[in-house]
Amino acid sequence: MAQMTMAKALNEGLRRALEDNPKVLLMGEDIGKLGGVFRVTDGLQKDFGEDRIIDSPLAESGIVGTSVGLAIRGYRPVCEIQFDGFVYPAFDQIVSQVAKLHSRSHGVYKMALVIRIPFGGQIGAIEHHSESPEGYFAHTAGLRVVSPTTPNDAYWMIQQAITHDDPIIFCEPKCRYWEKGEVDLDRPPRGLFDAHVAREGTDVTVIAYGPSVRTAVRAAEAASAEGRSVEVIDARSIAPLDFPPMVASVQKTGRLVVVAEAPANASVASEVVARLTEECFYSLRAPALRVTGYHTPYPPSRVEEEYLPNIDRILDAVDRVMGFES
Amino acid sequence: MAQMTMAKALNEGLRRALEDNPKVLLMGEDIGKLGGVFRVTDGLQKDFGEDRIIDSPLAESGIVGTSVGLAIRGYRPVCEIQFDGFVYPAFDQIVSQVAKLHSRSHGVYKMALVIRIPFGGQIGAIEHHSESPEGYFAHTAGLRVVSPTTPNDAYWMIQQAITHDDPIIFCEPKCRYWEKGEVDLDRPPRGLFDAHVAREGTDVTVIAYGPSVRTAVRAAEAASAEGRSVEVIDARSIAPLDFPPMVASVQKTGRLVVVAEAPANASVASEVVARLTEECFYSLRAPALRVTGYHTPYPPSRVEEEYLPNIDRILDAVDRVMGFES
Amino acid sequence: MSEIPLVQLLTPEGERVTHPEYESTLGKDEIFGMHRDMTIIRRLCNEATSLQRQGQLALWAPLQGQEAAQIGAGRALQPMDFTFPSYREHGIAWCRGIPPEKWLRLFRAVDHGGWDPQQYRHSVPTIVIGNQALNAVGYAMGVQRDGAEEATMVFFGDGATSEGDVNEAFVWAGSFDAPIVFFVQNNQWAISEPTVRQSKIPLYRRAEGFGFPGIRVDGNDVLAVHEVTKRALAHAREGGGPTLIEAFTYRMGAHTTSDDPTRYRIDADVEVWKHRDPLERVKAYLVRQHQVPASEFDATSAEADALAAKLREDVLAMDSPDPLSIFEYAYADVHPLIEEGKRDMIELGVGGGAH
Amino acid sequence: MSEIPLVQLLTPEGERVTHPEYESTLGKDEIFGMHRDMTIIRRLCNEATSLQRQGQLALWAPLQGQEAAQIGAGRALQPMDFTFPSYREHGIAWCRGIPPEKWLRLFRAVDHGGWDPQQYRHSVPTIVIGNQALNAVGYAMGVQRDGAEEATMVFFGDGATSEGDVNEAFVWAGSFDAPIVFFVQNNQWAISEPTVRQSKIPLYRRAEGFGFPGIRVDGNDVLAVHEVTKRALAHAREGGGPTLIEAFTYRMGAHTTSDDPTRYRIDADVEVWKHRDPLERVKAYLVRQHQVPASEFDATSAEADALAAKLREDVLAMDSPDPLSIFEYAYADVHPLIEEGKRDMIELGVGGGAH
Ligand SMILES: Cc1ncc(C[n+]2csc(CCOP(=O)(O)OP(=O)(O)O)c2C)c(N)n1
Ligand SMILES: Cc1ncc(C[n+]2csc(CCOP(=O)(O)OP(=O)(O)O)c2C)c(N)n1
Ligand SMILES: [Mg+2]
Ligand SMILES: [Mg+2]
Repeated sequence: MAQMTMAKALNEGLRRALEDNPKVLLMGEDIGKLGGVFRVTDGLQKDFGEDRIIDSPLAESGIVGTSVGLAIRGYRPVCEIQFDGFVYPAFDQIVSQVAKLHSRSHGVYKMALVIRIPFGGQIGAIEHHSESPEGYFAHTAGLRVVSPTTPNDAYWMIQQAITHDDPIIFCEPKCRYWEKGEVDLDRPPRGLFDAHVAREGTDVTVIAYGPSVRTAVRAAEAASAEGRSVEVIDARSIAPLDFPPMVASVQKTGRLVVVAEAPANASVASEVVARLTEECFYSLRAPALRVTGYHTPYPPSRVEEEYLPNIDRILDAVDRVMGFES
Repeated sequence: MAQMTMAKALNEGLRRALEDNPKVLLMGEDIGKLGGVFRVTDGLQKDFGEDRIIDSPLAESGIVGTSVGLAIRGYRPVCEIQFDGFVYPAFDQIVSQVAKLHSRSHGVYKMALVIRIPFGGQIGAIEHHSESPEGYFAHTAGLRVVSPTTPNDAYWMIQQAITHDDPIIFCEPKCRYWEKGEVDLDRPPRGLFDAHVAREGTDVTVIAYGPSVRTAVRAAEAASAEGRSVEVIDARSIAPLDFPPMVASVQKTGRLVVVAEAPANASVASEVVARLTEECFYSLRAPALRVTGYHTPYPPSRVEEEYLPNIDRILDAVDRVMGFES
Repeated sequence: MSEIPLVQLLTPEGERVTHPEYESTLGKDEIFGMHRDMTIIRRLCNEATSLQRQGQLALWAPLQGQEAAQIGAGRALQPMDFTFPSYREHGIAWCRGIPPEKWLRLFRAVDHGGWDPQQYRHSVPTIVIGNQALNAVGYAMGVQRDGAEEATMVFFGDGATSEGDVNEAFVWAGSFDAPIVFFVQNNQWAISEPTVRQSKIPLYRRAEGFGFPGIRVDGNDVLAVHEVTKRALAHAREGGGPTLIEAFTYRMGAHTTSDDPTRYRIDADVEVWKHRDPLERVKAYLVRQHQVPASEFDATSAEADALAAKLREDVLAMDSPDPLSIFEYAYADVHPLIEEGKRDMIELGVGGGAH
Repeated sequence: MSEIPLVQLLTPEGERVTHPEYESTLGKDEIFGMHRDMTIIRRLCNEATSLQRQGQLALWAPLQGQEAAQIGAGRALQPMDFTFPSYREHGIAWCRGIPPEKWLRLFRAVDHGGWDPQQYRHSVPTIVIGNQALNAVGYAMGVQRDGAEEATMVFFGDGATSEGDVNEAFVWAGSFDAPIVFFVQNNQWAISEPTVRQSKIPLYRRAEGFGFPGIRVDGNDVLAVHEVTKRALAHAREGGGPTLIEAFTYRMGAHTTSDDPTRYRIDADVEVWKHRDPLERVKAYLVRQHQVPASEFDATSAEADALAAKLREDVLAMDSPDPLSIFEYAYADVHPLIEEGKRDMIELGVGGGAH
């Protein structure tokens, strides 16, 4: 057991992956001497060399596109996209090559690459540094999308992602990089694609992922002060979603609120609602509600608190699903 | 009234838009002398010149990125993306500039551009020529997404889109380009963002858009032979969705099936289900079902019939929602 | 074409000319072999076109006119090299030993690939213009890291040089000295658009601005293409870094069988290029210089016809895939939505056997 | 730096040197004016840095070292020209007449833009590296279609030259002879990466491969930058097509206030560039050649201090936007999800007044 921040846990997880397999390499902007703008790769170039920790030219399609070639050659590249808002230049490579080459080659090519993206808001940043692009990738067949929310998850999930043979979009909730937590260096807490009940409760199920999990837990704490028992599920795997524990929870509570920073329209939150209303048709006692970023471009961060699903908004939704039948 | 194919109706609609406003211009690959690979721009360069019908270099980010600049200069560019699978290189410009510049400039910049995309399957094409990218754009705040399904809609919607001040992703169901229909050259049938009941019915509501509308209507016809009255709604506007007529229909039928070619996960179909189960919570007598492309890359087109929501699959879903309570 | 430097070793009339930097290293048999290759791929290409006309293929992208570019380059490859094609590189596939019917699987719409890319060291075709360029550079960076003496070669067209991805590939190749050869077949057209829409200056010069050499070769001269490619590949294998080869050639036919070139180009232009036919000049040279008798060419034609007949047979026998196969390689590992899809399809009574 | 041709009119020591193709057209007053500009923007930039340190800004991107590049270029613009900046072009904003507090709205995170881009003919900042290059070319194509005698100028950094978008912008500009000037400030660094990671050869040469001229100018020499830019802009206005200007300069400070340059570069390098300070050399020249007295420089400093004080005041007075304002310009026309969002927010009791 060790106490460390999520950024450090990722760093340690990457280090271990690099040690475990000489085919693992890292590629991205400023990940070498600088250690990445969040220092997640701090010290790795010094220890593993410039051939494995590759400071790339400034072009995201290039980062992903060359990583595809490295994967074809048998490497296991881990790409770093500096911020969420900068992954879009790589979108074509991700959607047309990364997601499809395994299938196009009848399984001959392993697209065993991980694309790390610090994502989401809550850090008071300027434009393009607080985006939630996970929905685009969740919608794309051929990809998987995961997001750790604790240092322990971060340490293990990055290693699990790197050893997995499918391409994985690894969304790191950057607002939690600096938060400390216990890391068990010996045993992973659970599988890479397993959802996790972050807080138990009986009245309402709140499903969240990434940066919203912390907000959801805080809202649950606030709700408990008002005598409401809110269960919070951390989806962890955004695609595929791990529905069985979610179904179990909704069958227990009969009420569902889904929380995500991304705008709701045609999103992961829509998927959670669509699927759970189908699977829990007779259990749901109120319409499932979504609490998400509004349907606008991410605003100047001075108002991000109001734009994002904050505690008030979650509590309001909890009130509404609780009050529905009364 | 005139009888013409959808491709011709688009051509006539573009022609009229070009005549009506000298600021309208077209940009894309092979849209000049060739008239586009689907001949939608046939003859336009001859009549409006190379400065307005611009054969572009082979680069989609360039097509959209320069159109953004032309829009800033006061032009109203209509971009043609040759096929759905080739829009992804332009994704960054669409998501980071087209969708956000109006807001970033406090309304000073009008992003009055239309991005035409022939989309969807059912034409027996090779890879990347049958994609359904509309979900990515529907999820993106700042954009609107529409899709005509008849020549009359095509003729009017393209003109309405060009005169609209927001950026519009104009998805053309290419499998219907060659189908003929009546076009009323004098009066638009309805607003650009209005859904339309394509076929009335009382037992089940089937909501579809683009290439799936025809399939849904055919399924409804087949169902009626079995004594089932299926109402088909053509969403027409994919984002925003026009929910009031959908709600009215579901309140009437109590049953909902959503049909789309795109894989279901985190999709427009998810949104329709999520929203309608919320708004029609007490009316729904069975879980809403989605019939969509499977969660795989679009397959070789020799099996697209089985991959796509075909009549059998829709009928099966209709059976299931009908049989739910029995 | 005249003022721009271009490597040529064989004139359109079949005369051997000298070049200050390149000399042909090929003997009669090898040259005859290349003529045979070119004859065969042209014949197979024509067969594919007629198969498409007869509704047996969804589409076909003919290579007619580009045989010298592809065979000259393809025969310069060594077995350990790895190649990344677009959709028109049937000649390269031939040189890599891939059975012709496999090239057609994509065009019959029964497959997105068609062959095992590792077995033949030839990647699956790329249709999204330019995507493969970055993939190839990445592959070459892998070769570099392995310390292997292998070259990577990537093929694309003149149109592709405008895509961001191709230019990023140039950036990467220059920055990392990747052991790669960019081979652009400038066939003068990107569907209906002439090369000048992409660039007002010759494409080989694009490389200069990225810090590595570019060279234009007569793409209808199989000897010249061969030498230029051989040297660039050796350069890459020896750690010399990237080269951009512009094979200046012409697409004699339509872009694909869906295309109608009469809309955008005039017959007179095509006529000019007929006189530069890549097969005729080698044949003239072989006849004049090496006294190859007509019977040998006849034998090649017969061989090509036989291969074409076999191709037709193979294509006609090609079944649609089992619908359930779509689930097979979507993911490497189990995935709940794949399992669900499979279950649904099976419940619907679809698939499970050949169709 | 020595072997590569570079336009210079003023040495680091402040000596006027001649150049075969460029001569300074500026008189004493104009040069003094540029020194004043440079002094002011440096002072304002330092004020912004300290505001950030004090928690008043979310971030700041200092321009120190690049004053000559920006003022030399900015003062070459004519009012009808239109400019597209990235995030570090405070000097250009100054030349375009945009009040300094507006530059800081982005960095205080109260705005994504900050000024009316049509009023000042200076586009909103672009943070996604390279995006604005294509937008600028498109704008220039609009100018062309309007038959207007206007130039468009777009600014980006050395790192940006690797992005696909920037290279596509080169393709477009070359293909359409767009009336545009690409102005790349090669400040030697893209955050922690030296320019050589993007290109092993000088960046101005990138233009050659796309068919238009590129030129490198001493970016710390305001006279040279001015002349080179003036000519390129005139060239564009007159229909001569695009030019790429590489202003060879140095980022003296951190990439942004979040950056720690000690991790990737050594003080000695920075020291070398201190001797090439863009302000010092003009000052030396003005003193030596034009006998400008110390009092005049003092007056400039006082003016700069006053502007800095005003800037501080303005920033501290800058309120957060009303949360409801996020709905205002998401769309030009009514949109149901916007209406719904507004309703929700109002019901929650948020917004409706200044916060
Ligand atoms: C990204 C992308 N955009 C558009 C297309 C449609 N398209 C297919 S081939 C082609 C022209 C390609 O021209 P070129 O690169 O010269 O290759 P050629 O076909 O001449 O061999 C176009 C525009 C595509 N496949 N991919
Ligand atoms: C597409 C994209 N990728 C990454 C970033 C993060 N980023 C911001 S500035 C920067 C370096 C830019 O370097 P350069 O172009 O030389 O401009 P400079 O900052 O030196 O003025 C990077 C990588 C970004 N803003 N956009
Ligand atoms: Mg071509
Ligand atoms: Mg820089």
